[in-house]
Amino acid sequence: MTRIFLRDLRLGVRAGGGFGLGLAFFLIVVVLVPFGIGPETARLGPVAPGILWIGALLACLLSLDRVFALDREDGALDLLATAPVPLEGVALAKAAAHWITTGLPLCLAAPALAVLLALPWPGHLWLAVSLLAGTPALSLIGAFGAALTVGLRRGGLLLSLLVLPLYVPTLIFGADVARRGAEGLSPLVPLALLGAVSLGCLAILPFATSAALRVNLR
Amino acid sequence: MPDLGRYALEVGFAYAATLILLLTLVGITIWRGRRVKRALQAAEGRRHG
Amino acid sequence: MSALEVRDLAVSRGGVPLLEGLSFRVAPGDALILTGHNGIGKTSLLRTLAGLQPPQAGRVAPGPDRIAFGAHSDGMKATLSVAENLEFWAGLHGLRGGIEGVLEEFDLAPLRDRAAQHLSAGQRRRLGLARMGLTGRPVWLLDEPTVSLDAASVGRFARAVERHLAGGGMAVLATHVDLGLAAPRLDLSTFRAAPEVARGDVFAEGAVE
Amino acid sequence: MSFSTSFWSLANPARFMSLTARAVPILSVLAGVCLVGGLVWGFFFTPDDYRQGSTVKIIYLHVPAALMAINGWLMMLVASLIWLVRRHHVSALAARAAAPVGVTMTLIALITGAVWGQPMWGTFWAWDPRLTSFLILFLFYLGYMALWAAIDDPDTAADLTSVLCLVGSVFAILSRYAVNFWNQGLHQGASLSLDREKNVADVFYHPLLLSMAGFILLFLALVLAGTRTEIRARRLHALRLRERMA
Repeated sequence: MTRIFLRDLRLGVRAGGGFGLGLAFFLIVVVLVPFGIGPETARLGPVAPGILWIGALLACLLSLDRVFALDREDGALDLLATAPVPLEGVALAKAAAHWITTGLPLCLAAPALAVLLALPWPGHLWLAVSLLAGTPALSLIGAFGAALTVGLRRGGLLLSLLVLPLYVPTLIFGADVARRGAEGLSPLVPLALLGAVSLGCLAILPFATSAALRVNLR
Repeated sequence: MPDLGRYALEVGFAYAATLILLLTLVGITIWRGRRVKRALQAAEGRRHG
Repeated sequence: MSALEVRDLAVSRGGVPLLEGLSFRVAPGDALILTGHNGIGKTSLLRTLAGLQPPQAGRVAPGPDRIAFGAHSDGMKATLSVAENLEFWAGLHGLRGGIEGVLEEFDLAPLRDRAAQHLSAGQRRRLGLARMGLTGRPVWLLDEPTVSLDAASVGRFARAVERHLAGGGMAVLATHVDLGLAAPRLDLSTFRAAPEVARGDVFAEGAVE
Repeated sequence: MSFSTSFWSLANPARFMSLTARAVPILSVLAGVCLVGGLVWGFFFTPDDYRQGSTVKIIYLHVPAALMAINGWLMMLVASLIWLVRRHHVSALAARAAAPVGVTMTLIALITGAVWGQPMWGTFWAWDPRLTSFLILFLFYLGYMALWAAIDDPDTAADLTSVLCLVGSVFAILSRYAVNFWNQGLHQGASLSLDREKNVADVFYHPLLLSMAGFILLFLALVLAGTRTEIRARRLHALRLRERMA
């Protein structure tokens, strides 16, 4: 399992691995927002937590179709399924690798980009914390969607349609942590709920993902 | 017609939209049912005939 | 090491029965070559033997944990080097011996640091085969292993399979090409399932109304 | 015993077809009678509410549609579980047939809710928790149907949509709570409850019951008819595959 995780990391950062694409996308979204809603700090500040969360969520979505599709194309998925590792472990390792290559950079970049959107000060910290707690859920849910659509030739659009509604609870709690943080309120309640969502995803989704993979390999 | 008062438009629209949606659903169900039934009869006919 | 035994196997793809009543035995040190026209179900049979899809009927022994599957596509990552690719699979299969032996055996030692995307078709095939060696599993299933190989590479491939057999291994190969292996052939077209056979799909059994 | 044997005998496609052949027209007629009766009664022969005016008449559409929108998903969940556990094909096809009916009900609930909201809240769309939950449910239905439509092999599609339905159900419930947390809401929760003692006067309650019965019967008739069509389509698929083989 650790080996699969490390291999995916290595593939991710090699040429053509798509590392940094999500981050660049996130940057562009954040830069475009003021053009859409105006440059005034008073207007940007209140919407910043939501915009940053939605940007991070879409950036996550961007790289999801690679999670299993590449291994499916070159036959590695068949070989992983016959290797002496549980398929649940494969699913978990791949979601983890997706999180490290996509989710974690977003968490680190978000406080810096929040400056561009005039997020009030303590919000930066809580934004990073909320992304740290929430992006694992995004990767796990995304891996599940990727497993459902891995057998389809043009599954990308369908993947978004399946995954985005599943992202609703994570987005609500995550953005609320950042918003309350920025407004100086205590964000602990939504943060606890966000953590619970991530842990719940960690507990059940690898099984659903491996079930979907097994059906698609048949 | 009952007097719907100042909300006549809203209530009328709700009823009209619902009826149109339901009738469309029923229509599609019947249409697709017939089409599939015919296609299946043709296929069974080819098989035995 | 026990022999590969297949008894009364029925194989289907997407609910359509392809093969049925298939029985054969491959003893340690032996190989079996599957023949039959395209679409007869060679790939589906190998995937069933490997445990990737459930058989419609019959049984396969030993279980999938003794069987190494080599498909058309070998699962090697283009941006990883030969050694990195092999080390990954060796680790996954818990092989402690390292990959040096396999690199020697398959003439890959000089290429160990080359990225898989810069290998020739023949070298690439040898890499895929070297992975089979790393699984430490006695039964090799090979699906069209010599596609896109020239005559010299085919010879080298055949020798690699022979070495595996000499060590008590077994191999089932689906191929059109004569590999020069001294192995019995099994023509799958004699086991072709009749299209009328409804096994595997309740909706094919009889009219629904 | 007899119920359980007769219920599971529906799992055989041919048996299902012969058992439901008569049921669909009967259910359709009953559904038509109840629907027309309930809606005509409600639309023409009930007084306006002293607070809501004539908009109270929307209740006869909104509440039954919302009820069937949720029950439709529940039915899909149960049918998916039966398919995953017992591998009865009819069950998977019934889940598939329920989706278009459920999505239409959700859409009706959304539209009538929005229209009702206009005079009540002064705006067509308010991000009220219940309305928002139905919007999310609508998206779940769309994803489920899109997955069915995208996969060629029917058994693979049945497996994957069932897994999606299971996971989706968990997330639908989670979304419901998350949405509640996110916005406390404008909905008068009480007026929509079925608890007649508290909220809904008898004059509104009886036609509402009749209309609900109509929606339930219509749902059953449409799902059964749809399942019959799916079974035929599935048989057609099997025949075509074999024609191609021969």
